[in-house]
Amino acid sequence: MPRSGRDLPLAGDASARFLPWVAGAMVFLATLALAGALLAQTVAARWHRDLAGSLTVEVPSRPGIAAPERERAALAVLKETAGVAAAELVPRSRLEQLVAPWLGAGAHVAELPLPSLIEVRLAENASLDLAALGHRLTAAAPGAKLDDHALWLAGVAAVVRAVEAVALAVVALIAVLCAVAVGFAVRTGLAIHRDVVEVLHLIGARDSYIARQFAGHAFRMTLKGGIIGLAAAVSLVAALAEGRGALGPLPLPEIRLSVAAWAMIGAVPLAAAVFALLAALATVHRQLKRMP
Amino acid sequence: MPRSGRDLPLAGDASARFLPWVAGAMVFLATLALAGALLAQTVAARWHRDLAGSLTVEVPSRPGIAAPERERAALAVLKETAGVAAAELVPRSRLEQLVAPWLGAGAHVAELPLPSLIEVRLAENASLDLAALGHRLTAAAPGAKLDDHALWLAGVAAVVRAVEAVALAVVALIAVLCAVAVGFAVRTGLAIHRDVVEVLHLIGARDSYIARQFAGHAFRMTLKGGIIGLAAAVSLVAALAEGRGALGPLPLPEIRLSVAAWAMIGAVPLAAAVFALLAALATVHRQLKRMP
Amino acid sequence: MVRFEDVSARYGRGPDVLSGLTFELAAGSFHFLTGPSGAGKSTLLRLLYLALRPVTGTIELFERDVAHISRQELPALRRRIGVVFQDFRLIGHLSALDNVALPLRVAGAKEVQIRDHVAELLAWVGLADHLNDLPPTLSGGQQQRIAIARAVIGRPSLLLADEPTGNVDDRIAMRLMYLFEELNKMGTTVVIATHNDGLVARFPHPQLHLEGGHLFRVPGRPRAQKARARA
Amino acid sequence: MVRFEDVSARYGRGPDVLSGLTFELAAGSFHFLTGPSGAGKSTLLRLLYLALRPVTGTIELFERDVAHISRQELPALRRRIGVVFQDFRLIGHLSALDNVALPLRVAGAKEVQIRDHVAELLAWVGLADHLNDLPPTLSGGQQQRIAIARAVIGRPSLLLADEPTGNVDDRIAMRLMYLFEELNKMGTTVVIATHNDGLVARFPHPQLHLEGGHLFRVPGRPRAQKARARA
Ligand SMILES: Nc1ncnc2c1ncn2[C@@H]1O[C@H](COP(=O)(O)OP(=O)(O)OP(=O)(O)O)[C@@H](O)[C@H]1O
Ligand SMILES: Nc1ncnc2c1ncn2[C@@H]1O[C@H](COP(=O)(O)OP(=O)(O)OP(=O)(O)O)[C@@H](O)[C@H]1O
Ligand SMILES: [Mg+2]
Ligand SMILES: [Mg+2]
Repeated sequence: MPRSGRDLPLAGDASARFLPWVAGAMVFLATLALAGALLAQTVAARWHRDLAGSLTVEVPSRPGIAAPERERAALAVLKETAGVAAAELVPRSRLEQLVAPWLGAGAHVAELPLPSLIEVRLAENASLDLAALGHRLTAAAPGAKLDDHALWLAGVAAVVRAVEAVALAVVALIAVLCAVAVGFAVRTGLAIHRDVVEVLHLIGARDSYIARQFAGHAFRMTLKGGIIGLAAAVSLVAALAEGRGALGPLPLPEIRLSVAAWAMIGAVPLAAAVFALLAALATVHRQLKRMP
Repeated sequence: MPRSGRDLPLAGDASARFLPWVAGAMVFLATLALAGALLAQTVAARWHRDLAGSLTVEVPSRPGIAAPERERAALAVLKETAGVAAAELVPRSRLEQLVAPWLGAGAHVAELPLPSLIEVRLAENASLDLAALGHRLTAAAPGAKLDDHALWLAGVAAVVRAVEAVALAVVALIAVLCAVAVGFAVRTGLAIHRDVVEVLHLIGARDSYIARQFAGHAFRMTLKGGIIGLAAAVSLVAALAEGRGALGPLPLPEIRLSVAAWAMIGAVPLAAAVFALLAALATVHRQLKRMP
Repeated sequence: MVRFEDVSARYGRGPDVLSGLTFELAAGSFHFLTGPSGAGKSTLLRLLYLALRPVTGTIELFERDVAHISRQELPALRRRIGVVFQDFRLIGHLSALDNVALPLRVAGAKEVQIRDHVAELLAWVGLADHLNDLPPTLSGGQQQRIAIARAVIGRPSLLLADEPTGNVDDRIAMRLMYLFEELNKMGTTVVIATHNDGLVARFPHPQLHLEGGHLFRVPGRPRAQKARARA
Repeated sequence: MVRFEDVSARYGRGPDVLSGLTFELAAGSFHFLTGPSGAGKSTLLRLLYLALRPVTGTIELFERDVAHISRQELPALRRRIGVVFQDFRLIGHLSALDNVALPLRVAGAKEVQIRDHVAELLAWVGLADHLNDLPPTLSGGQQQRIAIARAVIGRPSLLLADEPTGNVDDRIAMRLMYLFEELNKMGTTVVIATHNDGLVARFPHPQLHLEGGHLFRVPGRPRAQKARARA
């Protein structure tokens, strides 16, 4: 004897086999997209933190004029500028390290006429007139150049925005597809079982009595498929992270997702299932309203 | 009066609305994945062509020993090595161009003790013993170093393989999903119209009479959705290409897809529709075989 | 119990199927609904079980104007009406027992009260051996009897039966009529649409006769004749 | 035309519904199939239109052993058999006209030949006004008549009708019987399952009576009585 409230043989429908597949694939793709977007955000945040609050001043070496003097002049200008939190000379040894790989092992780096670099950290929310600062620096230390990384940062930000936009589009597309699939499954269920639904109605069943069965079915099927899809996606990400070392040095910092990001990813199947439940409820009630 | 051979009201089914959506989304994603894979392949092919047939020999400048002599010695070794098609010294001016950005505008590049570089192009299919060549070069020109780009190329190849694998996985997943969706739509159609199908059978209709209607329906719906999905994907790619300039300099060569690649992408909806048609035929015939 | 006043009905934009129907059915009455095929018998019943709304006129059911009954109130009202549909409308994947139990379950009855009650009724209509069979595995007449059992299980105040003996032989038809009369004696108002002239001839109840969209009342015969008919 | 030899039938793993049936129907014969509800009348018809295969025994149809008919040959064979299903089985989204035309279309007939022919037959069964109506918008009796028209439109060699008069009144039932007799005169072998004792009494055809899974033959009455019955 079936439990009361399971009069509709939904579990035997084609949709019982269809929904988990769709949900699984959707959650799989959504998880990958979400992971990609979160990763891009993390990378961007790291770069931004590293670069956004900083300037670099370059004081070229010039035969004839002593470098230390000009360095001091530039540092003095920077220190009296409102909004500058710190200004520090990059030690010559670090510069040599940076340049060495480009010159070949045999080069006598020590003899190179390298420019001096001053790293400047800005106070938070500082609003500097960079052009004016640049002029003052050049006046104080002829040849000094100000680099605010703006171009580089803009490029990075644009790439990250593009990744995020694509990921968001994918997630949105998936949500729409999911709603369409659930709506379709429900409408199909109603069509297949139209007679049963009508009889239940005429016998005195409330809309909620019928809607509950469809919503529960959609929820269970979506959750089931979603968990499988999530597992597949996480395995894939893990495998990629594993294989990442084998790819050799890549221009990406080593990155881990935060706990919050993992929680977000883990919640995808549940979110999909709840979404399916709501979509089912809405569809059923809308369809039932049309019956007398 | 309906045309003969359209007894099943498939066009009015929920699946008439469902299949185009699914097909559209699938073709959209498949097109993007395919475009990505083709792009990665093109980039890889370009890099490979540029780098695979070449070596670089670096002869560091050393105070005391005249560079030209060692360069000549290294060139001589290279020229008598079987498999070397050409070996040429990189002019000092090009080297200075390469190094200049790293030293700051004021640096006196001309005074730098830069190493000499020899670019070597290998004959096609040449199989060189790089280790032996390296030894001979060091013997002839002390300090000379051989760089075969192997590490860099391996890295690129790995990245491209990963992109291709992901794209292939996406396309495969989509094909499976498409088959599942079509199979579901067909089975749903058969379930909804089971009575009709049974009556047609008992009246003397052949399996093909019934299967034809389902297959035609699946084909039309998938093609319709697929064309829309393709249009959306192509627009997106075009928009991305458009916006690419705005992103500033990226470490990617300017790339166009070949005509063959475009043809492949353009064929996606048709392929999906044919695939849907075959899936529908298979499903219907399998299901009909179960009827008496 | 039931009051029609100048009621017309049609489907969509079609022609009027019924027009200007005015009549009353007293609580506890028993009527046959007759008329040629296509006269509107099923349509009239549909008006009574609220699956169709009249185009004009007023219908009162259980002392309430149906035009003012909200969607929320419908389920409760429908539970007081038992219907035997002309095409049975059984639920194919539920056993005979579960089909008949449905009105009780939908109304929230306790499982313990359901089973014995349902089994007893099914035995009464001759289906004791088919309690757990699914409707598609039963014969036409067996299905019809399940439909009847489902309509009467809830002791409805109003019983509407559309051609309830079309698929059974005369012996079973008599048995079913006896069931309807028993219910009627316990207070249920009964309306039975039928083409079976023999049945109408054998039972003395008044008729509602539909023809050309109009209703004609045919009074019942005196009680004496009935006893003879049942013999 | 039809020959059963020691045929038994059951559904799935259920009990035997029919057992040891042995009989022959001559080409051009007319039989009633009677028996109580659940006796197996519809089951016997299902064996005849090849929707059910016998468990044991042999069935010969059109001089062929049905056990040796391949799936490919079935459609052609089925086109020679007209069936009125007990539950009609009309196609809900096709008009009355298209429903009746279906057997012709499926067999590949030309459209020009179809329409007039179909319309004429529908007029004959009293549905001239409902040619373009969909079955769900028709009354039970109207649907039944469409089902009958669909079964006879192809001038089948074998006509099987399951309770074809359960939803119509006596006047229409007579008209339908007349249609079956006309077909029979033109050579069609007819088998009609029915509970309508009145009908059987009025027409002189022999009966196949099913009871307890076994078949009993009841010979027809002499022709004279029939004339009286039809009057
Ligand atoms: N759902 C519907 N939509 C449109 N028209 C309908 C619908 N149902 C019935 N009709 C029309 O209403 C008329 C009356 O039908 P109804 O079913 O009430 O007749 P009936 O008296 O029950 O006949 P029967 O004895 O054959 O069952 C018929 O002419 C039919 O065509
Ligand atoms: N599809 C089926 N699966 C299993 N059992 C079935 C099926 N159809 C019929 N039966 C059983 O076979 C027996 C005979 O059924 P059948 O429909 O042949 O009876 P019938 O003589 O046509 O009765 P009625 O006059 O009520 O239509 C019944 O007891 C029924 O339960
Ligand atoms: Mg009716
Ligand atoms: Mg039967």
